Amino acid sequence: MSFTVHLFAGARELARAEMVTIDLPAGATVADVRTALARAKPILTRLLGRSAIALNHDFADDDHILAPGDELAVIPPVSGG
Amino acid sequence: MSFTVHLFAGARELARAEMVTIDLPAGATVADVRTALARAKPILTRLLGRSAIALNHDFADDDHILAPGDELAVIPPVSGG
Amino acid sequence: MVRLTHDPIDPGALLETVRSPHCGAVALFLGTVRDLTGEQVTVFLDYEAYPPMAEKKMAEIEVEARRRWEVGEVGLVHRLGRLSVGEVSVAVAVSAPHRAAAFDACRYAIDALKELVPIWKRENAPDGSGTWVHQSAKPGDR
Amino acid sequence: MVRLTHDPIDPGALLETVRSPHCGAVALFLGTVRDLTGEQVTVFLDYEAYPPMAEKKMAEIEVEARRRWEVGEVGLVHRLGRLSVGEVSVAVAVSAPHRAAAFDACRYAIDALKELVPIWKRENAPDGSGTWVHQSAKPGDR
Repeated sequence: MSFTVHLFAGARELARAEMVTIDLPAGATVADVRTALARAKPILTRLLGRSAIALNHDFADDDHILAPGDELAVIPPVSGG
Repeated sequence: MSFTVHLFAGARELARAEMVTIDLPAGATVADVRTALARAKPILTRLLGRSAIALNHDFADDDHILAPGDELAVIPPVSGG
Repeated sequence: MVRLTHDPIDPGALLETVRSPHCGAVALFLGTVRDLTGEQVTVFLDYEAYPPMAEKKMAEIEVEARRRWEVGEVGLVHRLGRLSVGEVSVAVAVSAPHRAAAFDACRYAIDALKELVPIWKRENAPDGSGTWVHQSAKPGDR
Repeated sequence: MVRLTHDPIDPGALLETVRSPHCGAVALFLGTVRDLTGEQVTVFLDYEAYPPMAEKKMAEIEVEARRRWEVGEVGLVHRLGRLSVGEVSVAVAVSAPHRAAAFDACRYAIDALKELVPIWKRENAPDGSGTWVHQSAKPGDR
């Protein structure tokens, strides 16, 4: 399955990209998204450790299993307000 | 000594007056103001029991001794805001 | 800044007077005239003050808020006279470098105002009757 | 009502949208751009959001505030894009029949927004350098 992962703020600047496409096998989890992202964009590795992964606009646990069409995003520590 | 006591809100309406003049001997206290007011305007007696007396724009204790020229007022329970 | 006024209160203007580039937070409280107090319908309120003492107590509340919290500017405005349902009777605005101080000082100021400042309201019902509200304990008694 | 906007926030207009004759209290919080963060001078900020998720999380905060307190209207607005020192970045307004609920719900909403809503700021210094602020713990982690 192919997924698009949206990047924002510091993650977007580090990766010099607003999104990254990753390929994952059926049954892959949010933890696999982290691994695939770090492989695709090694510069994100450190920030990923402090970031949440959003799945369909909600914070997702690492053991959550992906479904086709899921919208993924890296959510670094927020600083709105 | 002669003192003018300002009345507001319910006290003013009950007494049908914005101020009452009372005469007190030298050495009189705030407690004596209460007694003199109740004598001058008996209709205020009940509300006075729930009211503070202000002396020169501060809440005054009953044992405070008056000085000539002091500004007095009856302060019923407040309801601003 | 403390003020009594017979004119309508403009909350936006009050916010402008307390804002500052050194303060990242502003808290504002507005008290407005409710249409119902329990079961009782209110059509308008009359507010009366003992003005010199009210202004003195409001100034003391500002001093105490500044003593207890790190705040920038404090604005306390109370309206007097006849107010219709929905109008603003009181506004408290506080700016501060951080939001906890802005909230705490704002809440302290409105709580203290309602407890200590000699201002009274008369609730006027649709049948023309009116009652001065003197329900609480003696002012200054706690 | 929750909203993201690139236009300046008008706090007076937001207050009007939450006021109601049934609510005697309105609490408002404004976050504004400070000139200093610690020792660091800021000349402007850039705010970026993940808009659909930010709006969803803001709507959830409104729902939670309504569940926990008796409130009338809730307004949550966050500005995006480039902001100068002194401009309003976020505004939260809550009306309620009683002031404790207005204050508590307003404070909850800004605290939750700063913790959970995917919005980020970049602090831009006078020398032209800029840094995205990612200091706190993982969002959603508490």
